[in-house]
Amino acid sequence: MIYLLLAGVLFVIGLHGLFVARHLLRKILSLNVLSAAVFLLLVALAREADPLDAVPHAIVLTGIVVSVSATAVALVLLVRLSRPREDQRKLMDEEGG
Amino acid sequence: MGWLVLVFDGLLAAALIWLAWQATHTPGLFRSVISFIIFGLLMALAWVRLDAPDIALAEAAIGAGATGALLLSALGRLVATHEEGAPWQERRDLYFWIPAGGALLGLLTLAAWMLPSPGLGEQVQDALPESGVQNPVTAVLLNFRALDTLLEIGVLLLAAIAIWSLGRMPLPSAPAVRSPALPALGRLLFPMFVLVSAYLLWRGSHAPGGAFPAGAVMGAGGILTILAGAQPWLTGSVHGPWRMLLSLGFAAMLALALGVMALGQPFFAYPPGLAGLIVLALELAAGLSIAMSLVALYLAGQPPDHWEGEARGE
Amino acid sequence: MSLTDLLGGLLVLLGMPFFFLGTLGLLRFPDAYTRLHALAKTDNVGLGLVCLGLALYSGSWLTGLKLLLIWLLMLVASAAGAGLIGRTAMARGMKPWGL
Amino acid sequence: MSQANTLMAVLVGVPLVGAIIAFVYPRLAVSITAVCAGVMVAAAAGLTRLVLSSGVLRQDVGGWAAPLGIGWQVDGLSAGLLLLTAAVGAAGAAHRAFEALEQPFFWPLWLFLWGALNVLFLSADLFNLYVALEVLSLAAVALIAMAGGGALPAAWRYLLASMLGSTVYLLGVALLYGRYGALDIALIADALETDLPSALAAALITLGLLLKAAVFPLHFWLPSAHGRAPAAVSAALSAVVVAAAWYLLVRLWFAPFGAFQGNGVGVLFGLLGAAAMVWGGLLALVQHRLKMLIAYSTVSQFGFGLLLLPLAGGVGAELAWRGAVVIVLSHGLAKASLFLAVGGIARSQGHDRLDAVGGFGSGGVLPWLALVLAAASLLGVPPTGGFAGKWWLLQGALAEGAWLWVLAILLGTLFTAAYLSRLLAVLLRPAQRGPQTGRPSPLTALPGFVLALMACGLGLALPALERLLSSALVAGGLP
Amino acid sequence: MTEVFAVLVLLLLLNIVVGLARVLRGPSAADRMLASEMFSTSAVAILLLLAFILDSPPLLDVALVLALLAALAVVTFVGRAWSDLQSRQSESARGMESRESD
Repeated sequence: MIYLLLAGVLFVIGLHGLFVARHLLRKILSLNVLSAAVFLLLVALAREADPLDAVPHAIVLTGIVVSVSATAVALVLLVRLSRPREDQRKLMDEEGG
Repeated sequence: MGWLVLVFDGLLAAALIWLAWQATHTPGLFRSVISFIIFGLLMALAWVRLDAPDIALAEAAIGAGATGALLLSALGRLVATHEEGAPWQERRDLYFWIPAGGALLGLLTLAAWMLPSPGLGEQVQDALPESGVQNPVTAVLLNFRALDTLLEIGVLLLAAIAIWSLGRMPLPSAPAVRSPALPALGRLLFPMFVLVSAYLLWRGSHAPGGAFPAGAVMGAGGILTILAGAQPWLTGSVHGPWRMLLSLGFAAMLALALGVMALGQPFFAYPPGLAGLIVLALELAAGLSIAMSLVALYLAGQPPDHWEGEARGE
Repeated sequence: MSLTDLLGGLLVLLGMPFFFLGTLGLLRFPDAYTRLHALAKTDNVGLGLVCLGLALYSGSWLTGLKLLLIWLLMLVASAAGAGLIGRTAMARGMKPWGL
Repeated sequence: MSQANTLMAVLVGVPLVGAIIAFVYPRLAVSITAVCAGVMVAAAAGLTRLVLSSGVLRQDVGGWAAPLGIGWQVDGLSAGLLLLTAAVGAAGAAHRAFEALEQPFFWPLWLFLWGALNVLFLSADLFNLYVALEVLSLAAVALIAMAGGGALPAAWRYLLASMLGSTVYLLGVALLYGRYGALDIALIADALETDLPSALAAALITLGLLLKAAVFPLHFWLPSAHGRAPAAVSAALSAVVVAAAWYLLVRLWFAPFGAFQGNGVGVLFGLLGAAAMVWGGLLALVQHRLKMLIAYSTVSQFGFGLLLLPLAGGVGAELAWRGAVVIVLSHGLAKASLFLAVGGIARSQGHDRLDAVGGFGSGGVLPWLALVLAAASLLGVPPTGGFAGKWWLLQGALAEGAWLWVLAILLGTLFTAAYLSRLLAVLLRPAQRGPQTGRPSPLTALPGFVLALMACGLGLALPALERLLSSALVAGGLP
Repeated sequence: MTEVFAVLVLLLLLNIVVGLARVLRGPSAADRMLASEMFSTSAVAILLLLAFILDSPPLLDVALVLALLAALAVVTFVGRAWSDLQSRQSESARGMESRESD
């Protein structure tokens, strides 16, 4: 089945991207591609089952929400990391109050 | 019609692979982000092809909508987005990656091919009448595996707390051009967002839909209205209602999970006969919290206690 | 096959060329402004025809209403998007082609 | 509704409810955390008693039995780790409360971390474990980043490593689900066959967990994260979070993946463990900061835990099992105590550079006492918990005649002695008054000291430990 | 009729794939954003047709959500991402006009 192969290819692309990408934003994108590949595998497998299996669908829905949350935290961390030091200190000061 | 399906799948797979490659391996951060957004869009089509309309709905709302907004606004906030040189390091490790990646791919596909995937379809079908809903996915999410969902809503709340703990909201870079169309767009579309998410919430018990897509659509609506220049009525203040709304879904599920124990039920076991009602109430609370969390994630920091002046950034 | 079915199918078919024309414009037109112009109109006409055709084909009022709503939403999004992109591009000093 | 169910529900529900209250009403945060800590220590102790009296406990969440629903399962191992979590969680919270830092978000994050750990030790469902791992990582990342400055890159690396780890883990889970149509560990263990998909799934899940446990070649993220985080957070991360990943590894390799044991996999784990001991020990020897030294020591100490896997199949299995678990428990107590003590010392001195930090008594006597006691347990001086653990593990290895692992244990102990002697050298210096303004409350050092006492006292509770960790109280049994 | 629709779905997907060339070539951020907007229109059309081919009404809801959220990406782009990107992208945009005016 094409989608199983697709999941595999996406997984490898995401893994490679995660390890070799220079920019951190791209690492976040790679992680997202990676998790999309896993979700794809789960759902493609669910389709083979008879009757259609709802558990992987629910699992993937949970996984999507979890991965969005992680992505959001990673993005904010990334933005804080990329600020020039001066700016970062200002942010830190604000944090206290 | 078999060949049509095959060609469709092949094209879709090729496009997805190409987009994934674009998103992770080619120069130009903006191009990567756009590629990833389109990747999400096409993933929604892939879910449809795999008979997973629930996931397609969530992907359309969260993947293509909210993640796109998150990525784009983060991109705008990155100060040092200049990328020098190649997007990835030297190619010397290609000698490692081509065989290693190929082997992994081969193993994975072979293993996946061999799987009998017995699945739990029958068990879900059998237990469905007791779950209080007709949509099997909703039944799994909010009844059979409700603990997962509790933790998942916890993750959303946690992400919002984590982001707030990282500091104050960065000043938004206001749109360079104040277009009169923008506020009008916000006013026009906001009722639609409310309507559609209410519809999805209601659909959830018997058809694809439910708290997740509904909350995501509502959250996207909130983001859009903020972008359109609306003053958020929620503040980061301790006394404001936002913290409560953020925790509402999580608190409701926890209260229920622990509350049924007072009735002599085990943890998270719905009293018989009330399951349908409980699931509906949980969906409502969860949907609201999901929407609130998405807006909080979008704002990328603890919002100010008072919006006047501080947040406008001008 | 009833007449409305046939008519619906025909309308859907009729909508297709607009999509291709839009893509052609997207690929061949020289700058962002002209591409904007190509896309904002043709694609939505195409989608409108598809929606209309499918509404006829379905023969249900409710579905028809939903299809109409989808089309209107896409129209709003595309109009607002095109306006915003064009306006912002102009303000940012991106020169239109030929000027 | 049984007592077990109530206790488990309390362990999961109370910290999460506390997290909500601490978030919505920051004023109440400290007091609610104190209440939660008390309740959870009591619940963990109650659950342990219940396990001792009635054996392995199993409950279905929501009344849905596996494979449809999620199961909770408590045996001697998970009870021990729940107790450890409660002790470290309470001590860390107390330390933080006495520090009186103005960071209201610390409390909900701390309680989330605690709740996720409890779920982890209770759950017997592979996907539920995934979600719990994600909650754990996100809370940990936010807590690390709280230190600001140099902790941000450390938090970033930690986030990336743990997201990668969980995705790889989830891929393995997906394969297992496709193969057996179940997510419950016990059900999978019953059905497991040694075919390619299962082997690949085992490899992927193990890889993901090794990344999270920071086992030797995959430890790159740990030292900076643990070395830069606030003291209480470092304590929890080093003592319990790493132990959680180790716990899952052991749990999975004992029950479902036990079928793959013997094909040299155990040896591989043992070699990884030995390498971790040596490498972590070497790097701990060259660190310039106290906290970094202790962080690298975590990499080194978890090598001992991994030695359990090559020894599991043989005649010394029960001894090795008991030894490894006691090492992990006493390491948790000692390491948390070390981090709390060093945190106090660093605060009073304004830094934690090894070459400039003052000797015994600078910044109060109590943290130094804690440091000495914890170091003694870590090294394995009799009669501490660390000694008991190493002794049992060594006896297990001797009983099997596994000389390689005997050598590894001795070598690891040697390295521990070597880097801990650097602490000793600091100890003998004259005390210094730090440049600090506003002395931290002397109470700050108390939680760390209590933990150090517990680490040593573990050696006196051997009969109880022996019973708790007897093979009868291992879910799925010893292989 | 569904066979005809199926062919149309394929053509629309092909349309997207061909349009990807614009994402590749850019050159300005606005061009890429436009292309992505075009894709959501096509994806909506595909979903509508699939809803009829597969006789699966939920797909209409998916299309509805896509249509509703189509505006979000563009507005975020104009409102947030472009403001900082622009200073860098405008140079390349000018560069492209000379390149592309052949």
